[in-house]
Amino acid sequence: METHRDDTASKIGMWLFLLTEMLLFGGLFIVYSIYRYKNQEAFHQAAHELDVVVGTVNTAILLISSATVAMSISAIQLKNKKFALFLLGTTIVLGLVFLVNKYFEWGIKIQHHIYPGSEVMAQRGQGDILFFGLYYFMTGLHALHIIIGLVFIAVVFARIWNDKISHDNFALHENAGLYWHLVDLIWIFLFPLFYLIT
Amino acid sequence: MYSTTGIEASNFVSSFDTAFFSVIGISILLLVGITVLMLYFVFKYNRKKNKVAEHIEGNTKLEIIWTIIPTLLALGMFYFGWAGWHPMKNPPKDGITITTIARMWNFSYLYENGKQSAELVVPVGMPVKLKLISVDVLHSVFIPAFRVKEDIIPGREKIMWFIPQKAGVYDLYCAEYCGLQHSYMSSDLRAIPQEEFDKWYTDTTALASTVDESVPGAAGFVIMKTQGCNACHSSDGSKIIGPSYLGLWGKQHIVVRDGQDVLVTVDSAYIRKSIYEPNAEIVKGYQKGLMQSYDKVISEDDISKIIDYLKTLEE
Amino acid sequence: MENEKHHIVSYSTYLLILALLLVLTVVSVAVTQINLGTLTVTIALFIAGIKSALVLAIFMHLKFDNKMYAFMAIGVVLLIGIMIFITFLDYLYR
Amino acid sequence: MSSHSSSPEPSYIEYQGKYKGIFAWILSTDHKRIGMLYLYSIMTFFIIGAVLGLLMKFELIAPGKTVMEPQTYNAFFTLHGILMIFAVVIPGLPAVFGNFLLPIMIGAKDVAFPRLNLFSWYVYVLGIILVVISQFAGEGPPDTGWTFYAPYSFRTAGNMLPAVLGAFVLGFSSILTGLNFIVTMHRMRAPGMGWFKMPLFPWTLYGTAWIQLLATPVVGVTLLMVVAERTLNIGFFDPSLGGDPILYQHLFWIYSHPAVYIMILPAMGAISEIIPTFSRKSIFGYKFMVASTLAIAFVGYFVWGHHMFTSGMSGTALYTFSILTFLVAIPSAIKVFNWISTMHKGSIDMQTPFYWAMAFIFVFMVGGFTGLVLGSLAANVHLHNTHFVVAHFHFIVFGGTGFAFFAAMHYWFPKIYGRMYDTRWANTGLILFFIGFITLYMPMFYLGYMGMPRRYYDYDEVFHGGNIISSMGAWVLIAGVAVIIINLFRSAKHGPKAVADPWGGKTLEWTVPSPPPVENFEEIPTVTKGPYDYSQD
Repeated sequence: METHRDDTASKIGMWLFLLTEMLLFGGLFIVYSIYRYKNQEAFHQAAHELDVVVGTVNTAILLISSATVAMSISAIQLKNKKFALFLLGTTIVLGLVFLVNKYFEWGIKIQHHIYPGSEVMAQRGQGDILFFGLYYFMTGLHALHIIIGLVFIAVVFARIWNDKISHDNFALHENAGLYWHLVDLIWIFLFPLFYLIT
Repeated sequence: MYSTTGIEASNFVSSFDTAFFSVIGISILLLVGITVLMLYFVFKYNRKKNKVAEHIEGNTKLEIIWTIIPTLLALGMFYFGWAGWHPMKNPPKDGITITTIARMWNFSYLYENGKQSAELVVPVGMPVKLKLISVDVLHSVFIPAFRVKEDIIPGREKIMWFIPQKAGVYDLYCAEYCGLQHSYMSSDLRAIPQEEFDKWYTDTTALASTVDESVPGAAGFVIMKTQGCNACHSSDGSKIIGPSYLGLWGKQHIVVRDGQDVLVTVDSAYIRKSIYEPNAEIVKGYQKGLMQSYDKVISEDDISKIIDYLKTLEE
Repeated sequence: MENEKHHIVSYSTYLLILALLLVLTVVSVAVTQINLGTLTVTIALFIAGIKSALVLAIFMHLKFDNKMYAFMAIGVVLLIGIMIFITFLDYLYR
Repeated sequence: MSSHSSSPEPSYIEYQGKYKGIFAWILSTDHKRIGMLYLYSIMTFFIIGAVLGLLMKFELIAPGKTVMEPQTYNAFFTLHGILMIFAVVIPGLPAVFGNFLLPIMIGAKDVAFPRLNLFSWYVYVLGIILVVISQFAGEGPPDTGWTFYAPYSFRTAGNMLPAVLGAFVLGFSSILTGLNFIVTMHRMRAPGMGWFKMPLFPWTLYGTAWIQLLATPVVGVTLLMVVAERTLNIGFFDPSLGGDPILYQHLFWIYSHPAVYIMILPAMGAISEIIPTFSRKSIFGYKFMVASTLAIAFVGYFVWGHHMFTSGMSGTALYTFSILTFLVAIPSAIKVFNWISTMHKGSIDMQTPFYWAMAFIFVFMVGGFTGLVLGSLAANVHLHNTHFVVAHFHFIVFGGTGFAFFAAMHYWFPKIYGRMYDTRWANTGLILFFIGFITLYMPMFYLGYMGMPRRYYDYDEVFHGGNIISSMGAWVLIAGVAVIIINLFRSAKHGPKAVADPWGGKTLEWTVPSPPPVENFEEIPTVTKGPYDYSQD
């Protein structure tokens, strides 16, 4: 069977997939909003315990990485392969930095025995249990998406390197970009919901 | 179970009937009408008789008519449903409140004066409010004859209410799936005239009076029956959910404590611990997490009576 | 079924949007440090809304692509909104 | 293997590719072969699920223990639910007939992403494997019912994790199928086939695909939360940790109610194909049929709460959900009226698929009307969680989707296999199936009205009579299923050869040979007429 290339089809497909991702997190936002409504004071206090500086830095990192990915798509269209590779490389590095930050942030919390099922958590209020449960679950799921996104971008990087992706054949590149932007988009909401609303 | 004459079992029967039969009535009419029409068309326009079909694309006027009429019908049905349900959400101020405690897999009832009962005894003609409490998972109080049902949510207190209107014994079922013995989780509801109820209610010595003190263990038996222990523990040696009482007292058996097998002797300290901290030690071969603590439900005094009863079951 | 034409967005546009996003982030951090009571939540989410709109429109090309994508994205956001609204009909009036 | 094919190209069945034997099927990206893979897997699980149901009806034939212990019974209805819902009815029409027919009906050579399509089937198989593991590994089979309601699903010792993950994975497969179909319909319609020249079955698949895409992730994340709850003690829905079990129900039904429309929409689509063909007449009110499909798909998202009328939602939520439930019935009513009107002044050829379609309309109406009873607040309080509900949703899910599945099977059978089945046996099967179905489920309405709760292993003597009749109905039903399946199975091998268009259908799948060649069309057709244009005849 001859296979013909349909870039628009794969783009629609990618968008549809992004919509399912939005609803995946949408379900979690429903849970978050209900429990926040029911435990306003506890969420308020618990949010104080998260480090706003780390959160802000991570937000900036993701925003910059999102911009570099977007620019790399322009670069490939303008046939500037080296610059595209440089921008994608920057994105990957930034994504890794985000994960390292996340690792230390979680590590410190876990050192203080703040994690689901710990003795310390059991003694604290139910609102705290819910807040940190949601914190770990939602940022954890988000971090999982970062990892998937990084793998996706790494594949694109390799294919540009091998000239499999070029100025007239960059649908995969575009889709990787869309995925990475979605990860960014979700963080744009997670950041105020966990770090800022105090 | 269902009354066919005169007074209805509760104040909600007639509103249920209105909602139910209005929808059912209209539905049956439509169902029969449409089915007959379909059969008529199939018969009349059979290819054997009607060789050529007429070319019709549709008819907007018809479409609008059969959108609007069902919408109006549906709104009417909604109204009857709403009108019948609305009073259920608004319990009256007066009447008696009975705390209904649901656990896997029995109901027990606690009256305002501290009286406990395994069956729900209510006065005829008086609003009865049930304060619903679950100690473990979801349950649901369902009294078919009264046409009422309300789920019981652990961690949350809810109220359901009704006015019994006719004396009699009715079934009360658990209607939310709650595990192994779900279908056996039921109790009797006894609606009795006011005077009779007053006598029953004020007789706080009822437990003692129905028990023949001279029979050893009789009081313990009644206490355990009230708490529904026999839903999971037999007294004839058969294995249900938990160990049987037969020959339990003084027996040595292996329990799992913190993942370790330990040999224990069943004495009063063990019985006490099994009732207050049921999941600390699990008899080998049985499942953990199925029994809730009866701390503050069964008193120390009651436990000694239970032990007296267990002693009568030595093999 | 032709493939859609591609609009090449200039680097400077992206950099401008990035700057705007970073400024908005700083603003939202700054604003939420001041205690505004219940308004805090509203403002933080409002700024997050603007940021996400920028990401969707420029980074994700919704502004330049076939309107179908924008329609789908907005539809999904509305869908989640209605779901939260209906769920709250329960929790607000319990 | 016949070598005298009228078409120069080999059919999809005879085609010899790179791989031989079974690999030619399980490694094929041909949408038709993938559809057949789904057909055989779904039929297998349908038979397993039906046997479980039959055994449960054996248990219920008399009060007390009849054939099994309560633990076994609880595990049986859980597995029956998980298999029938997630592995049979949800993928049923879309994955089997959607895969096989959608590309042909819109004039395409395949779906948009053939390899993703095959991948979806593997994901489906993985989900099934997980469900099977849950039955045999660990502490014993899950016993929560297919709804996995919190907090019981955290308390039970049953082997929940594989079952919950299995449901999650099956959902993922469903999402991928939906995604594939939407892109296919957006990009691959034949030249000239505008949206409003598309047949109704693809249209219902389009509505279905959007539900699969947008509702499934919600239950996906909910099931992940249950997994986290059981493994990490997070406490999202456990009241002892501050969680709210009602919120679990909200999230669960946000998916699982629209899931009912995933099941019933393609069923309606199949019926909308059958009725015009055998009436030799255009479907009445095509645009209204399309509009009602989209209306059902849309409003269906917002009625989930009617599964929770007694769970303690606020009054406001209760009557909002009640009124929306009544409104979602309207588009279904419109469909019924249009089907009946299509028969009016037609030239009706009474063939097996048409009998199935008539039976569908009848049982679907019974299911729909009893749904109205349950949507009414005052009536629901009494009937909720009783056998009335069991009867209602079996009328919709088994009656609606099941009847439509067999209608579609008998309608497209000659296209799929290139052979014809034995009509007399097919009709005998239908009659047995119909009688058994009515006898099995009708008494349940009465039992529910009398107050017999669902998921009961044992019951009081008052419910005995209804249960005896119902259990006997199950035997007739199973006999009907056996006759139908054996007849189809035999005919697929030995039936007489079928022509390209045995029924006089007008949609594109009848223009290609039976069975269709690998590439479907030698040349992609150009569409000029509507899908059901009989005006020339």
